[in-house]
Amino acid sequence: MTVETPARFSPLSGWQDRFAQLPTGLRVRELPFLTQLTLRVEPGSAAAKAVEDCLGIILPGPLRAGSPGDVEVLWTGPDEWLLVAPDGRQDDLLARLRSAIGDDFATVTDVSAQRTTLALSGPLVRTVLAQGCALDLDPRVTPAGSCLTTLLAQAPVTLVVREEEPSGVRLLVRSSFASYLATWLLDACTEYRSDTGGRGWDGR
Amino acid sequence: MQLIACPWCGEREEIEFHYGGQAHIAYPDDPYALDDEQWAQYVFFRDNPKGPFAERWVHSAGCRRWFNALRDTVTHEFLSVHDNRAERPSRTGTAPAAQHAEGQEAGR
Amino acid sequence: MTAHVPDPHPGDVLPDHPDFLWRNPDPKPSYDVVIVGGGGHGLATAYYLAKNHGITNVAVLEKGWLAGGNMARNTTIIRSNYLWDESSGIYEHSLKLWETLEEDLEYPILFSQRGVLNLAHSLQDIRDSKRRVHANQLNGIDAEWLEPDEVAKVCPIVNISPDVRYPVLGATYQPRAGIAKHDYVAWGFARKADAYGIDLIQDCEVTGLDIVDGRVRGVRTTRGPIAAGKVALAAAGHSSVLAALAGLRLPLQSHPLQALVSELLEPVHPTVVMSNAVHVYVSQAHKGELVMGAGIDSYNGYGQRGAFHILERQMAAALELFPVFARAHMLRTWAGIVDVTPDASPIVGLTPVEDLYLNCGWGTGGFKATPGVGWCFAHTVATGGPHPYNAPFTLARFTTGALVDEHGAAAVAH
Amino acid sequence: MNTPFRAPGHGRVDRDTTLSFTFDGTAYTGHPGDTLASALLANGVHHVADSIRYGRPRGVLAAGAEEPNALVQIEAPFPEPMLTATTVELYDGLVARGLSGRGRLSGEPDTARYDTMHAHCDLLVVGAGPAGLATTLAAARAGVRVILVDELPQPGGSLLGSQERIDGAPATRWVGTVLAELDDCADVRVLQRTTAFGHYDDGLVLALEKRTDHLGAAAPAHVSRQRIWRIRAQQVVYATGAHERPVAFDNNDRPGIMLAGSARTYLNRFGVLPGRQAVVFTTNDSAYPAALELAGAGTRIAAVIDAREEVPEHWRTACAERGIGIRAGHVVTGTSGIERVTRAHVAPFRQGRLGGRQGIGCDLLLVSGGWNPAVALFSQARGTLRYDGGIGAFVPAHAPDGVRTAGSAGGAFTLSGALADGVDAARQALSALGRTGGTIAVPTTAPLPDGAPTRVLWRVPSPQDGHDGQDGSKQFVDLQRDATVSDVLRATGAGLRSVEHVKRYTTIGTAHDQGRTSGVMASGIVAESLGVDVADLGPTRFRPPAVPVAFAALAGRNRGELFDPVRVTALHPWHVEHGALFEDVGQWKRPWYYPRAGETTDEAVLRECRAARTGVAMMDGSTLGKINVRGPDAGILLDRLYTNLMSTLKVGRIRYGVMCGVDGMVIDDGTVIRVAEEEFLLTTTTGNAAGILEWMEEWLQTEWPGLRVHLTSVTEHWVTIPLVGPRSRDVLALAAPGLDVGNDAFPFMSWQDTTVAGVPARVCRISFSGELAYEINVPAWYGITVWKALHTAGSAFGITPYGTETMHVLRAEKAYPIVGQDTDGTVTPQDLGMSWAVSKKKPDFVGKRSFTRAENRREDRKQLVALLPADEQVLLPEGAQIIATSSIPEPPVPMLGHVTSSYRSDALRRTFALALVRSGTRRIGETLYVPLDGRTVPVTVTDPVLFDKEGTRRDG
Repeated sequence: MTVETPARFSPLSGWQDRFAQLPTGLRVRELPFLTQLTLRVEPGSAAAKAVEDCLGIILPGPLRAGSPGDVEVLWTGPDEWLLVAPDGRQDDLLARLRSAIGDDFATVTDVSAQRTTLALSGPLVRTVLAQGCALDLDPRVTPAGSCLTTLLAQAPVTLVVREEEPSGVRLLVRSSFASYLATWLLDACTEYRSDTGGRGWDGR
Repeated sequence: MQLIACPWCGEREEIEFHYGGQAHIAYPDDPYALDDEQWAQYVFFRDNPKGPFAERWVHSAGCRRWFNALRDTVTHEFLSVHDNRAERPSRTGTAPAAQHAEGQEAGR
Repeated sequence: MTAHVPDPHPGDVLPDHPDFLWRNPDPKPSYDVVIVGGGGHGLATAYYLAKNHGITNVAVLEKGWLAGGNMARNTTIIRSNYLWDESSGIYEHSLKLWETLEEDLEYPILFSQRGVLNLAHSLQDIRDSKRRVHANQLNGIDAEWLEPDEVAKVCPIVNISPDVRYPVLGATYQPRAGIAKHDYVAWGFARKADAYGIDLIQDCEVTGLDIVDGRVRGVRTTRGPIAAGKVALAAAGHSSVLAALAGLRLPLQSHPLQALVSELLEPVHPTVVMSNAVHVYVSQAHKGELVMGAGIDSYNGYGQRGAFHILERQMAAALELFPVFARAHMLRTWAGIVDVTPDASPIVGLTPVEDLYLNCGWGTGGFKATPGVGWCFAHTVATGGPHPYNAPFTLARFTTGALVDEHGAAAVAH
Repeated sequence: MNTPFRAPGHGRVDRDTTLSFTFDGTAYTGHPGDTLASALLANGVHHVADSIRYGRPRGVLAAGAEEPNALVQIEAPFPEPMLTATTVELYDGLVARGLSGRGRLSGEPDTARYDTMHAHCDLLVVGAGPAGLATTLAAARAGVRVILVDELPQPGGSLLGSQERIDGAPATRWVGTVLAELDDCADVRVLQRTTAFGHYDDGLVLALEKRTDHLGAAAPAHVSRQRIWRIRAQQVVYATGAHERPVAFDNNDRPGIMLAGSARTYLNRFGVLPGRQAVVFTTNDSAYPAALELAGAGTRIAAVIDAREEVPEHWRTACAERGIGIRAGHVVTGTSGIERVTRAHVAPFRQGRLGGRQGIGCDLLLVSGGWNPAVALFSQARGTLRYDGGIGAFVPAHAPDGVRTAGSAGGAFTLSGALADGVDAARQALSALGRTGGTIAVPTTAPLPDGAPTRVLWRVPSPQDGHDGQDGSKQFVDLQRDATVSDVLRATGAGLRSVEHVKRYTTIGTAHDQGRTSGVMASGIVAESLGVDVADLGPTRFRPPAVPVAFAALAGRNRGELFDPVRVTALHPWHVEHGALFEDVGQWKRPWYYPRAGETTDEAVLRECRAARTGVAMMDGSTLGKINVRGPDAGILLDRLYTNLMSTLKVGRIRYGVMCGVDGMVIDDGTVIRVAEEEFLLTTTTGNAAGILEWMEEWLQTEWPGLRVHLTSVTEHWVTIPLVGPRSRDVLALAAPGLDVGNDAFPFMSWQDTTVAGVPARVCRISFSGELAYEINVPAWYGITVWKALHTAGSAFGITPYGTETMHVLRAEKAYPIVGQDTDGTVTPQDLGMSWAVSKKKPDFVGKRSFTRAENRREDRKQLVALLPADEQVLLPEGAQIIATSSIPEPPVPMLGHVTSSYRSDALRRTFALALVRSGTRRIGETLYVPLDGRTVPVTVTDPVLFDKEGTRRDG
């Protein structure tokens, strides 16, 4: 049997057309196939230091994301981070990290396909998210660099407010919930879709 | 929809949490040293006070961490929450007194 | 499937209450029996103590107003189609009493045997439902399994479309089940108990139990001490607190349980529909309001208030099953406090304290059990030993492991 | 177009635009800005509906949400029951009819959209009347985040219905100025047509915004009709105003009887004269401006009947100037009229005695019995109330943290008082927020005339009364429930002492209006009848919602496919494409079976089973929960949580495991593979994945935090494909040419990392069917590619995709239990015949101690066995009960157990079942009976393993 480069499909690979029809105030695209590793290590431990040295980063504290280079580090719990890197980096990173950790107690687990990532941008981002997210997304309360694991509508998500895009938000959602979340997002955008210049309907 | 202050994530709506019942119920040191009635106390019997109650909660939709809280069961108000990693269990057998104040080292 | 005509129809004007209900006596220094808790169970127990056992030197102590607890806060569903023999025994005993209760109490309690549907939404629901139907039939309880089209015949407004998120795959049906008017039931028992000379004492909170040599001798109350030959606790969600006064620890947790009503509507819903899977149960009461309940709040609470997300979920679930409810309005919400045991079955019987009797742990099943448990608890108090119907519901079962686990069949159910 | 009762020069409706509507079958017109009630009154229509119990004609009592009477059914554009005409904004094409207390639901599906919006603020102000606007403006100037919600279409509240002046100009000009400034504040959000209805914990206030209702058929379909705002506020100010209350007298329910303040609103806000000739009956000063303003607009005020002996000089003079006579110390004792009031009966009332009566002709009787602060939301927020005997109302006493009232909601009934109170509320809220600034000057208003206190009067004795004064059968307390003073007196006479009991006896306060006009009056009458103080009775509890809210609004967008998340695997599109029918398992959609054209369920499942037993078949097992367990103490943790010994498992090997609760009952099962010395991967059942992870974390974090183990869910990282059947080895060999698939190289219960279809894969030799089988795990992105490759590779062998039903049949033939189907929370591993999976070596594990309880030691426990119906074609229903006798005795029939699983087996060429049977193991070989449709089916009890008992097939 001849083996060609095997094709990959991300959870929302069929959704581009629907995302393209969103109102101008909201751009949504899936960032497929990102490398994602769960790192569990006691903060302040030798192993944590080894990880930081290995990646050239400081592990961010609660509710924060750090993005020193091509590895973005998302805080997801008091001894837990999600390392996010470009496609195809898992083997390299796993090897480097495990080597750095050595005999200390810390674990790294490849969870790249466990979640997919949605990149949201545009002036409507916060308005649309406010329809399903109970957290206060005002930039004064949730500034860039925030990383919140919470619920959006009925889907568990990790919501990251990006540094480089003032209105940019990334949503990491478990793969099995991705189509639910996408369906919800489209529905939440319904009223902004027509003729109103993306401001939504003002009721008058 | 109450807010519960996760020790790690701060205030979140209660739907992000799951309830774990009474806190500080240690697994018995030696279950086989207990008679059936004592064992039943561990398995089935929990305090049910009207007023402050030390409970376990887990931030299921957030950081997945279990923590302890002191909550008033009449007003539903959380009087305190604390990271249970600061409170190692002391193996004192079956359920000790339920009510204790924040920071007090109790027989979890 | 039996044809069924609901009676009376929703939309009827309620019958008047009698011109006289009860005296408001001051407590006497001493009674043969003191019942703590003036809810449905306490009042029914008082009534049957007098009627079945001739014991009338009895006081019912209520810390607030009679039947102002869960009796005033439940969704009035009456059924007996429980899974296990022990449960179906006492609930069917109760249902039989319901069937003659109006004549017995000489009070228009509006018992309407309009049937109860328990919907199944998954293949496992179907298995569990059929298991219960088969068991019910062998226990002499009217129970049927209905396919979706038969469900629609019993209740035409249920959405049986296969296209919904959790389609209705069928239902169990108990035609003799139904609803009654809760205040009327409680007041019916109270009026009769009062007429037997039993003292119904309100605004009287029990603050202590006098126990001497392992035997209860009386109660201390906000209206003074009262001596008692026997003390019977029937305080639902407050049972743990009362039992603690006697040094007893119970396997109970008290949780808020929410319910709501709509405004009055023309008859639209001829039966009672319950769905554990989508967490809603609904009937249309006699005046025409939709009465609904949902799941129990997960945490312990005594506040008679619940969380909004439960109601919100309940509304979504109701509209899944009943799209025609879209523009009905939620008029009023409330919460009761239900006391739940580890096996979702009650505790009714003796305690380690002599002459102290306990009735609690009914969870969401208390209303439907009212006459049945009143009958059996009165027997237990009068004779000092359990009636066969409540004999399985001991405190000791948690030690032996002989539980009556109704989670599978009862779950959130009522 | 003109309508007979429009008052020229009054009102804020848009008279340049005419709207057509139909009420009770008659066509009328009105204007934008009207409510249905104001439009009806403008057309001279007072009789809106008949009452629910006595069928008495009823009209419009009030002008807002407190209306008890004017219930209407909207019929077009879409039916909606039980709205009050006073809160329905008029739109073109509205079709409505009056209701006798009961509405009608539409049988048609409601296609309108509903949604929810979360919002956060430092300060929420409820009510855009003078107090609320003053609060909002002051807070806005301090730069805090403010949300102002108001139920009316435009801000102003009571100012819209008055002729008051602020800062020397009409008050509405001040409103406009304030709004303009608020509009410029980025951190201020003003929501009109938005009614706060619930105050929940931690400053969560729910509000209903009616977004498109006022547009009728022109409402845009893509915009939500109604929206629930979930506002999380640090501070809340309730500037919710006050509701006027009536007084009970004989026949106080006729159309044309209206609250005085409401009449004022109809004149000033809507430009409607509610009558030509009015009698005004009051117990306080507030009815005088109503009388004077109506007189100024053309209504003849026949008399002001003031229950008080002393009327303030200011009002005496003003009335005299208008030629209005005042009868102090008088009351209205009753009315005449049928469809409309035609006469008010007036008598002196001194020392509790009525004097001689006199009739005064009128088509409008205005009543004011005083004002009740609107404290429902404040009370919901756990603010306490006290009874103020001076005004006969419950007023705020103690406010909880972060909550306060402003204006008349707190008893500041004058305009100047309300404005000052509003400013003060802002100051306090800002102080609580730790903010400074935000002081604004209190706007100036005309100096107040000297007033006189309210006379608290609940009811006027009926002239019909006998000496006991007890006849109140025509004195209505709750108009919507048709409950009277007589009903209240009957209740107290019956022995009832609690207001809650009286409420239930009479049904007062339980209707749509939540007793806004009747509640305090009922308490007052009860107190009088019992000879106690109203304060001793206390108010009844206020519960959410403060106003009725449509079910659909509360459901929001959680409808249809969004009701509950649909979870799907990476292979889902393939299943859909290939005609799978799906089974809901928790939130997952799992392929149930894949029927071919013309096949019945049975035929499809038999075909799928046959393929698995004779050829090769494949399924999507990706929904199984997968938990990575990693760390030096991983084996210790698993030893404590599984009944089996896991720490001895060798790397590269797999073990089946069972978990019990502390009560010793089976809660889950699955496989455990040892990935590395310090790493395991375990599977859970589909439905329990989240629960088991949480359960494991609970033990780990709370009981054994010293264990060095980390748990990570990897459920969705992997696509899992069981490849099952005698030819599975051939298929795998084709798809994974680098893998030695032989038994020796790749034995049962082992795993290998390899490449399948060019994709890195972990292949496990496990079998849930007894057949030779492999489980292929690949990162989910590659799932479809690998699935298709296997399907292609297997095509020569007739590879058949199968669903959960076939999986169930195959495993049942081997007696592998399904947790949740063959167990129900009362079943131990021993009951399942799985003592082999319970370690004898481990000193303890979760559940072990419970195994020795009395009930667990019984020999007659229910045990899992198989049942073979004597008739091989009879399929026992799952759930069927089992009895000992061939005839069914009288109930209660002793039951021995029940059928947990039942199937037609292709391999066995017959039907069979699994069952939990009392003393089942001991009964093997016995004949038992299953009652079915009134007869019994004989069944033979057998060992549960029915197929390939020797296990010869698993190695191919």
